[in-house]
Amino acid sequence: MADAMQERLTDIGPPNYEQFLHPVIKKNYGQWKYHEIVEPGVMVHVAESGDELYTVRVASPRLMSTTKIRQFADIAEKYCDGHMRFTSRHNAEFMTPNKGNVAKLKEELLAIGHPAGGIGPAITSIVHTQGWVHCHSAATDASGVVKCVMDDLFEYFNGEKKLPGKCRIALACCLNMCGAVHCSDIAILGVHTKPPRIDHANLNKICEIPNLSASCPTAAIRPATVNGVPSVEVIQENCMFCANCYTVCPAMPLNDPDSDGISIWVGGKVSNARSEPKFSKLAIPFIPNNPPRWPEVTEAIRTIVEVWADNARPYERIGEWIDRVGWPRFFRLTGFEFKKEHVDDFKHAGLSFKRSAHITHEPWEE
Amino acid sequence: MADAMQERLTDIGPPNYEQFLHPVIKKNYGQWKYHEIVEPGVMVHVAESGDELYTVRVASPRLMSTTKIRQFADIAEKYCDGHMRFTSRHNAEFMTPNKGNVAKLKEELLAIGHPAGGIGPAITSIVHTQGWVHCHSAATDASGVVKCVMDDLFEYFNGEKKLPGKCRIALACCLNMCGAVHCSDIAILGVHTKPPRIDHANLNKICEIPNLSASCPTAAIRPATVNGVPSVEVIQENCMFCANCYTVCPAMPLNDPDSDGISIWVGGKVSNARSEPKFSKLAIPFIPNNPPRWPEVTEAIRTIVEVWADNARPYERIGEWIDRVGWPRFFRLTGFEFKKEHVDDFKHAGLSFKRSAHITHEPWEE
Amino acid sequence: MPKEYKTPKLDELEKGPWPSFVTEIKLAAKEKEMCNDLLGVLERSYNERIGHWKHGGIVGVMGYGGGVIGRYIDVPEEFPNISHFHTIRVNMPTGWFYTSEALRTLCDIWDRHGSGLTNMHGSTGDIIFLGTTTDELEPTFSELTQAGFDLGGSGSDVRTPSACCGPARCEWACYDTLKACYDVTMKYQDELHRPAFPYKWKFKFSGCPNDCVAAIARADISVIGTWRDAIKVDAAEVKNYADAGMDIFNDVVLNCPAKCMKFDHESKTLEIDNADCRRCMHCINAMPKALRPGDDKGATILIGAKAPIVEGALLSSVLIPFLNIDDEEEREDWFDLIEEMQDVWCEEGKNRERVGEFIQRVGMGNFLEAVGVEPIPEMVAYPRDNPYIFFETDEEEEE
Amino acid sequence: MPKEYKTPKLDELEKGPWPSFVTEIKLAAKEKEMCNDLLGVLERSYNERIGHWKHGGIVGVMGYGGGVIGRYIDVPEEFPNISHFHTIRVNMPTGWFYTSEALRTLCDIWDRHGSGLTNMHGSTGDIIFLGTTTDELEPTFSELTQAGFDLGGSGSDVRTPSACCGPARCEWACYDTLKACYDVTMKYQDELHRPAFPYKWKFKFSGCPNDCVAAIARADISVIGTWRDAIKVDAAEVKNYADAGMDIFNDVVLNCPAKCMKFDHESKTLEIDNADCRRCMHCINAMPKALRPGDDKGATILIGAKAPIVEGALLSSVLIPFLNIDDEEEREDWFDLIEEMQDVWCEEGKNRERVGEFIQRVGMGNFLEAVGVEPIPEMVAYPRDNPYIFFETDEEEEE
Ligand code: SRM
Ligand code: SRM
Ligand code: SRM
Ligand code: SRM
Ligand code: SF4
Ligand code: SF4
Ligand code: SF4
Ligand code: SF4
Ligand code: SF4
Ligand code: SF4
Ligand code: SF4
Ligand code: SF4
Repeated sequence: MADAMQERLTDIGPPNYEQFLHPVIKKNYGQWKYHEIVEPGVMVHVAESGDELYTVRVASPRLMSTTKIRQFADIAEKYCDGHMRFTSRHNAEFMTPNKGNVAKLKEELLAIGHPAGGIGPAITSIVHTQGWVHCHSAATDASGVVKCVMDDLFEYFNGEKKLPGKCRIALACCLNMCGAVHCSDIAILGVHTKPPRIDHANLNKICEIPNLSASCPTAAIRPATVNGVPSVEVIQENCMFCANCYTVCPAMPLNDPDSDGISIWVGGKVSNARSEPKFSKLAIPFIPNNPPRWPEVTEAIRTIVEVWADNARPYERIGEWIDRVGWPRFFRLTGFEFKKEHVDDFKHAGLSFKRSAHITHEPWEE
Repeated sequence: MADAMQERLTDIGPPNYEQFLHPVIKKNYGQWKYHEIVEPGVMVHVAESGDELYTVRVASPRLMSTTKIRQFADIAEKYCDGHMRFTSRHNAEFMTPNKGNVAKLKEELLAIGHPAGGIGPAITSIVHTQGWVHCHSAATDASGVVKCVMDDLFEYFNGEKKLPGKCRIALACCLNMCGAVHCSDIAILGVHTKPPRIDHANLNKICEIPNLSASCPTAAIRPATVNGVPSVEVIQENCMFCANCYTVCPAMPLNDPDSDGISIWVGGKVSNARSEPKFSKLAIPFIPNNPPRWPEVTEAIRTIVEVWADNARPYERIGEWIDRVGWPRFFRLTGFEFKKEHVDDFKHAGLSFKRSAHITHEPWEE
Repeated sequence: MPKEYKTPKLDELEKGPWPSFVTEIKLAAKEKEMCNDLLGVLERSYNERIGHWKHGGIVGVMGYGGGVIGRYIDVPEEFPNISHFHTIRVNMPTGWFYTSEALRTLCDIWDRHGSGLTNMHGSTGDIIFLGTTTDELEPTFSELTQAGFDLGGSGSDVRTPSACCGPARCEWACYDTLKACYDVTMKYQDELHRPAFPYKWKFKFSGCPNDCVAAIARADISVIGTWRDAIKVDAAEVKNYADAGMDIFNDVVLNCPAKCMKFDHESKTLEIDNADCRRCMHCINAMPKALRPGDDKGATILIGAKAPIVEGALLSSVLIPFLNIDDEEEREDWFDLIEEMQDVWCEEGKNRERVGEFIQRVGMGNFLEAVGVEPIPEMVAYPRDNPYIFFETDEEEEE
Repeated sequence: MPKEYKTPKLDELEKGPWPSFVTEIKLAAKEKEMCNDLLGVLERSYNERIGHWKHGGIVGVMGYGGGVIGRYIDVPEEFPNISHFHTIRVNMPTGWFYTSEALRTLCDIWDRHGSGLTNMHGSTGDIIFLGTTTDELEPTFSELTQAGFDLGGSGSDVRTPSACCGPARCEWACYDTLKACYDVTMKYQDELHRPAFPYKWKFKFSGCPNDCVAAIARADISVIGTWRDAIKVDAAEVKNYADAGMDIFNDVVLNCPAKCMKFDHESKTLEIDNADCRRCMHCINAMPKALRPGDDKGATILIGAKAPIVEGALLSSVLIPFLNIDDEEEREDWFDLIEEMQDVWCEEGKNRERVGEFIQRVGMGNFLEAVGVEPIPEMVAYPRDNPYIFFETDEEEEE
């Protein structure tokens, strides 16, 4: 295919999306009227023209082989006139104007391992990152943890169990937060808990010391001469293990089997629906990595989901529920311990103090 | 009276309050059942015992002569069994179990210049400070401005005009904020707008330079030698005229007839009723001092009160109303200009940015 | 023969319905030349749009470091009677309750030794004797103490504590504000009169979350009454309010921040989910005859409020969600904690650093550790939202 | 003959109902030794609880500075097939719409030149070609461009913009998300491929305030659809929802953040005060057949979101409350503003300082001044609450 004589193309950008739109989409572009959830994992959009478009959404591990993508292509050809899409949370969506295709789509996709679900007030797939599969920075694996958590919460994906509203889970394997977990209902975040080990012998060769010092958010790094060569030292009590120094300089690794692990955060959201977008807040500071199934992590997350499902009002996201009933309630119901780590001590810490007398009194018995 | 032979007493503390309580109060101490507002400036507290206690609240300029205090004492003797009190906002309260005394109290107090009012959803007196009467630090007068504003808003004090809820106004004549204006529905705050004029010749004699440098919140002051003597210099673009340097060092005065004036703040509250306590926010950055009647200030405040009274729902304090309808509405209805000064640039500035798509669109016409 | 000042500007401030401070000064000026000069300099300030007071010097009464604010004029030649014009802060009776007799005693003393002008009261709560000379300080003090009064705070000391009228004249007081405030005042007499702290330390006592002394905004230790059990509902009175035309649903239920109330329009009954109730007071405020705080009453203790200088204004934050402060034993424990906190603050606090700023600087977690208090979720509006956690190695080991 | 790795730990991750990434790697491993080695090293990571990837080096395709993430293993002796294992970011079709044919083309290219493993998609939205050697980069690129694809961003450049499906499959799209995103992508081809900024710059396009691409949390420029006129109400459908048992009052009206809705239980009619409506979408979400955004549609432009490193996570904040972004002229003005902003940021921004952090550091007021935009109250959640105002002298003069 590659012809040596061909002109080298650059800056052509992605192919124009229009060529990939299903004909029914093209026809009704911008003319959709409403949608309805037909069954778990299936919705229909109805156009002003009266046209209908059924969408079957199926789970995806995101990390996919070309083998599997070809299977998707085949199924799309068979039932969806050769069209499909992926979602912003990496699920796969198969769209057809033909209602009759819905059941077959579900069946064939399930047969190759891809169950339908995740639409409406449900748990959909976990936005996540590279982990031990590809990144040097990871404090935990990504895909593995996601697999375990979604297995455990599967009944909330496929609609067997009902939820008050949407629940978005995200994972990032280090504080760079490529998963943008900071606004998730439940966030799983890989954390280091020991300071960088400095490779004094090589540091000066591969890193610029002023840049490195400047990279530390808490100014814990200062230039120092060690064994006669220029290097840096880390003021241990100022280090909060963010690994930004490591991003800037490979001679500052933090990864460590015992002190790396997972923290759990709750109550963030992105949508403007009802309440404004909000950040996730710390629920559990540290759970050691326990591969391959991370049972402590799946259990903690299930606890959060169940407590929320049992107590929230319709439409309340996790953070909205907690805003109504208060954090003391959240910690009491989940049984998670509230510790020093939960109390903010970064730049805007003072604003997180409870500066009112709005207090509920727990435990309550009438 | 002072007997030379007497022992010098110290650390005796204030007289015990019990001796000052009206007998009906003593009897029903902690046994009050409910209260009702009888008429503007008059309320009755009813005890479990059935006892009633009428309170007539009257305006006070706070700055009082002993002549006037003696008149109060006389009236208290005549109608209140020799008891009276002042409130936390410096009004005077005359309490009697005898309903029949209420009208006479009001009449006699009015005769000496003290009208009743300020109870319930009303404007009560303005917490304020010393101003040009007694303080070296004042960027405006206190008592004079208060007098003008209360004259102007008098109909909201005496109940002639109704309000949605309480409205607390406070004044502080400089950023030290002795009036604790930071949580007021409407705050009047004296501000300087020019940097300190440094008395280089004397500075080193009367101030400690390191303390002085450290006192500046924005690190605008640094040690410098001027005309051969140790002094300081002020980095003009870092100075925001807070006068903390002047508090620490008399050689750094900021007072100035033309650049001193008044800023207006709105929407704070202290009570926990409904919403949590909140800070007041900037409404008007600067109004020049215009004694004796400060017409621009009284007009601005009246505008705020009227806009709020016309638009808020019952019980909504100013800040609660604005929280519901948004700041764009506030600025549009008052006609106040929104300027660079309104945009925070201090420590937590970033948190004041509008980080959501919750926006109303103005002006609205259907 | 006192100078006659023309005061056309000030005279403008005798007009209008609100009682006039100018009138008060003029009343006092009849007796005192000091006050006459005060009128003079004030008229001048009104003309020039600037004050004429100089930075205060250190003056006071023997053995005390606080209670007097020194004040001198910058044009003593022109207004010699107020070349000194010091303020004396007199600790008010708790709750600002007086007898006519006590008021007259105070007036007598002040007429003998000062300007005859006062603030009833200063914004911290003291009786302010406004303006006298250095010579008169000690005699005034002597007469005051003989009459049973003492000075209030100033400088870096415990400032005069204040309290709302509380159980004396309010049905909502959840503890005895007057007793608590008085006891604290008496306990801290030494700290109140002899500044020995990094900066000032204020106590304020409000009997319920309405916070009628603005404790949460103005006190390093804010004591705010609350209750733990259910709001007491008088169903018949609820119905009466409804019958009288009150819009209970819109005005009460929809204003509940906890969204924990239900109102049945038919039966006119109100239901409260007390587990969710935040003790905000709104429903009780709106229907004082029908609703009341519960029986299990006490106070929330908050810490750290202050005005903006230097690091920005702060509201107090929760330290103890519920303290039965009327109980001797619980109160003693609380006193111990305050001592502990003051010790840590005196040890580590910077000059002119209020305890609220101190806590922010060292971190609430570290502060609690230093004073031996466990962190609990009631202390925060929300747990941290940033991942910059200072894990402590020994703690990890436990996990 | 490929090594056979025992992967008991990874095998555990083939169990359970959720599709397994291990199964995917095994599928690919049938064809590719690279993937076999990947299984090996991953099993080892699972045993040792630590990753084995080294800090990336700078690799790429000719003339581009972005689009490839270099990756090397720290134990190349043991896993020689993945000693290089670079990632190629391929700019996805806007909205992630594909034909079967396009998918197969991508698979063909990747099977020829890389591991056959992908992420569909990366968290910025790119097609991720996961793992190849340095030698294969240029050939892969060449085939991609011939097939009409190009690389996405990486490093300090414009990152691959992304958009929700918008008008293609959603009734709430308030502007053409796909077109806007595509046009921006095409406009910034140079900036996307050749890093020349202080740090990365992301664009995301959501058609309405539901924000289905999380633009407000993850993009330096977040474009979120909205409307200015009234919500369209189909009264008959409202009634239908009510008749079908929906609790419109509790679930819709009481959840309205603006408290601007009224529901009449008798007539089953809904009233909206559109002047107060905050365009939050909740009521529309709850009743898609009855309510719809108005006709005067466009977008709110927000600026500055980012992950926590370095100064803490930020959400974007309002820059332009309403822009008719489908309108060519308004869009051009917007492009000019972006250029202006990027210029100022490039000039004054520090290395690795995202524009959101930059604005915080220099102050929003100064930033707006520098880019020639007037401050308006829509840009702030609230005006300043501290009195530390940097008055500018010339402005005072005007007053
Ligand atoms: C397909 C997708 C957009 C795309 O172009 O890929 C999409 C599609 C729809 N979203 Fe979404 N959303 C999609 C990601 C998001 C995200 C982004 C994210 O999760 O990272 C959000 C913000 C999440 C957050 O707030 O943290 C999002 C917040 C919403 C909301 C607001 C829900 C709320 O109550 O907060 C709605 C409204 C609703 O569900 O009632 C909504 C509604 C919808 C509707 C009903 C819109 C429509 O009329 O077609 C679509 C199907 C609903 C569903 O999934 O329940 N969509 N939606 C994304 C599917 C992701 C997935 O595979 O699960
Ligand atoms: C006398 C006084 C306490 C004292 O010991 O001196 C007092 C007395 C009462 N307050 Fe107060 N409050 C007093 C200062 C305050 C303050 C402090 C302040 O203004 O600096 C506040 C906090 C203000 C704020 O939030 O900014 C305060 C917030 C309240 C509230 C909450 C109102 C709200 O909706 O936010 C109530 C409840 C109500 O009015 O419904 C209340 C209710 C009451 C009641 C009804 C309590 C009772 O049952 O007796 C008393 C008379 C009501 C009135 O004035 O309308 N009181 N009250 C103070 C009178 C000040 C004055 O002269 O006007
Ligand atoms: C008299 C009084 C104002 C009044 O007219 O009522 C007052 C007057 C002064 N205050 Fe104040 N403060 C007064 C209550 C307050 C309050 C309100 C309160 O206590 O509830 C505050 C705000 C609350 C707080 O403490 O945060 C207050 C915050 C300040 C500050 C800023 C403190 C801070 O931490 O931010 C200063 C500056 C300082 O201490 O150096 C200050 C300093 C001063 C000085 C001593 C001026 C100075 O820089 O040395 C003033 C003397 C004025 C004079 O010539 O008489 N004054 N001051 C109040 C005391 C009367 C009394 O004892 O009852
Ligand atoms: C591949 C991807 C994760 C994934 O599995 O999907 C990714 C992977 C990396 N990100 Fe990221 N980021 C990815 C999306 C994100 C996002 C999400 C987004 O774009 O919506 C974020 C948060 C949003 C944001 O930009 O703030 C993100 C925030 C970061 C940061 C922190 C940036 C900051 O300003 O705080 C870094 C650190 C850096 O740039 O030095 C980073 C750095 C990295 C590096 C290059 C590691 C490094 O330190 O050099 C990772 C390479 C991993 C690898 O070996 O493949 N990545 N990164 C995502 C890009 C795929 C794609 O193009 O579609
Ligand atoms: S979150 Fe951290 S470890 Fe994970 S992919 Fe991003 S940079 Fe790598
Ligand atoms: S890990 Fe973070 S806090 Fe610790 S030294 Fe490195 S950059 Fe600084
Ligand atoms: S607010 Fe300022 S000027 Fe006014 S009394 Fe207090 S310190 Fe003096
Ligand atoms: S006025 Fe305030 S900001 Fe200016 S130099 Fe003095 S202390 Fe610093
Ligand atoms: S704070 Fe509460 S108890 Fe005290 S006076 Fe006010 S309403 Fe009554
Ligand atoms: S006190 Fe406040 S929170 Fe509690 S029920 Fe009444 S209104 Fe609701
Ligand atoms: S952001 Fe709005 S327009 Fe876009 S898919 Fe989501 S709901 Fe539809
Ligand atoms: S869109 Fe949101 S704010 Fe507007 S009426 Fe509906 S629920 Fe209320």
